[in-house]
Amino acid sequence: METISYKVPGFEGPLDLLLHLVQKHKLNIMDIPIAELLEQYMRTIEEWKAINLDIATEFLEMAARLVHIKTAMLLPKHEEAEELRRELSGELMEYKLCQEAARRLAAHNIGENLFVRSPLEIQLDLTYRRTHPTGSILDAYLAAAGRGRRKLPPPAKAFSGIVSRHVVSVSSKIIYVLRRLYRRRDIRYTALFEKAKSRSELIATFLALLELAKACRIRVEGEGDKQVVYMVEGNRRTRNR
Amino acid sequence: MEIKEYQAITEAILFASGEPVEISRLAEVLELDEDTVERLTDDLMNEINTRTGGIKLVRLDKSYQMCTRSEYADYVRRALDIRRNTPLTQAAMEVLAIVAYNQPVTRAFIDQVRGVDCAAVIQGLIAKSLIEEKGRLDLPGRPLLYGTTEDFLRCFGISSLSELPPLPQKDADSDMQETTLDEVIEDSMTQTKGEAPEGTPIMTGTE
Amino acid sequence: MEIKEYQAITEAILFASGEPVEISRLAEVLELDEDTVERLTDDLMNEINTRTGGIKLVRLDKSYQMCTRSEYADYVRRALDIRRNTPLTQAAMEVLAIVAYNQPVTRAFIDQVRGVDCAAVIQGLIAKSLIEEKGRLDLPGRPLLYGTTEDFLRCFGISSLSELPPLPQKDADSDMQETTLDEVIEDSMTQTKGEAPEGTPIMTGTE
Repeated sequence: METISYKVPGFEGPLDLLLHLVQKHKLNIMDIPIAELLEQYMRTIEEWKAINLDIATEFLEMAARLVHIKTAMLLPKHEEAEELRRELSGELMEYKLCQEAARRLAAHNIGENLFVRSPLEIQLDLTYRRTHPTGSILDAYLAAAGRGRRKLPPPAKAFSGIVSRHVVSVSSKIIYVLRRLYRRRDIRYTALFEKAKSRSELIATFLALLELAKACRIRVEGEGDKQVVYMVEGNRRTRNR
Repeated sequence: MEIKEYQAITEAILFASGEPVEISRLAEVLELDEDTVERLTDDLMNEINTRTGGIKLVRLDKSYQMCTRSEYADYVRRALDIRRNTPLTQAAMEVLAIVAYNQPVTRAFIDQVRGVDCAAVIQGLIAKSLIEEKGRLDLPGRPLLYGTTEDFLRCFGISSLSELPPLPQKDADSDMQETTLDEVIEDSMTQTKGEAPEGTPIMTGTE
Repeated sequence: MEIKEYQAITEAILFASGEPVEISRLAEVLELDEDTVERLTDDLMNEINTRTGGIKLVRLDKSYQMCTRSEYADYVRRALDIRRNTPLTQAAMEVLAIVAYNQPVTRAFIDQVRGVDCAAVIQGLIAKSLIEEKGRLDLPGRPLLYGTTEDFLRCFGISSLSELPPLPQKDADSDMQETTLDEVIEDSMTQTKGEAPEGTPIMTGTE
């Protein structure tokens, strides 16, 4: 993710853009008109595309999220949509407060104008003289390496785009799909959705499948109800090395 | 020993160390109790800071540090050929504010508030010694916690976190209404509690 | 500008520099001629050196330098010494543990396990003589390898690395809560391929 430049001129991220739009169009942050905000948001994204700016994944992810909320609001009973909308309001207010805090803090920044000295060079034997219980080294190792179970960090940040924030349940669905596939090498497409208890679980499962397919870890074949999901063998090794 | 002499030793130590020196360390060297050290160093600070000179003492949490007076910054820069640092970016200020007002915080928390990946900004602030690791959170994945440093206090002209500029509380015209940052954050914490912490290692669901 | 102010600027410059500063340099920055600078700095030196304090100015040929008074050298040394022997931070302990259990390791590997840049911590541990360089890896960039020292063994009360506390064994199923996506994948791959799970939890990150 670090390699992608997400900094579109003037905006720190999708929340910054949303706040800008909310203020510019005098929308009520506590009661966001999603349809209108989505329209303004997409218009901005389109403008950026028109001048060939790289649109970072965060911005697209937010667009998807707004679309999701808008769609959910079309349902006759849309408690879930209300919840998502409130969540977005909360995030925007929080970020607004963060910006205000940053502004107030910046006004106090005098660090540039104070000079300190580096410590006097005294010839000293710097060898560490304290002793520690033998077990403390193991404790530290477990803290760092996560009970000895964490191996190398996830490869290539392949999933970072979907691990963040609201769609986080997608990551659990990725695991869910993979686990089922590890038990059997193939599985009926629809079977993956049978246990889902909510819309968002369905969506998350679907997004998980898309991500896995994109990462070439699974392959989906067949049509209609007969679609089958296959595990792709051996791919991880080549991707990872 | 006379008070004046203890103060002279303290001055020598603060000058030689360069870095902030904890009251406890001064107490150990001077073989005095910490309260006494605090009192005599506060007096010394008062004396140094009221005379016309180029140096001042600052109090940073449980430490003291000697530094130049800000009004002479341009001369010092010129004499030592110090280039002005690039000022902190908006992104860096935002991350710093999140850390300052909510510490200790995880990277996932910072990412969530800003809605973007902040790993590089965090690294930059650590390199500038404005924030530092403060242990790990006792949660799956044991995420690292970050907090501000003594250098942060110095750079923002305060001697403890309680002196941070207050945040908007009841600003009539803002949409914040009566929410403080803490409340907002508390809310968002409870809201997201059910879900896996975002960010680094992908957690398995609890199926 | 008043003489007092020129002197204050001089004091600030000498403080921040630490090293000798030439009269010509001061003259340039203060925009005064050298004779004047010399006169007012001599006055400043006289003032500083006659009051009871921990700092003095010395004249070295065509330069001035600020330093501590020699009569307090022992106190200064003790204060700096205490600083050097403050207990290891959590971050230092973790880096040390990663090196101890996986040596020889590259810095990249340590950074990866901890998820943050550990360069400064590694330097600190080398200065404390707890870890040391152990050659280079035969890879592009020839990265340095680190391992623990004999001081490390003494510090933790063991006589060889074989006495390091053993790491807990992987247990087969109870670990699902804390596993990363990668581990799930890796685990199930090894299972399906009928390979035995490796014993070492961390492989050197140098493949």
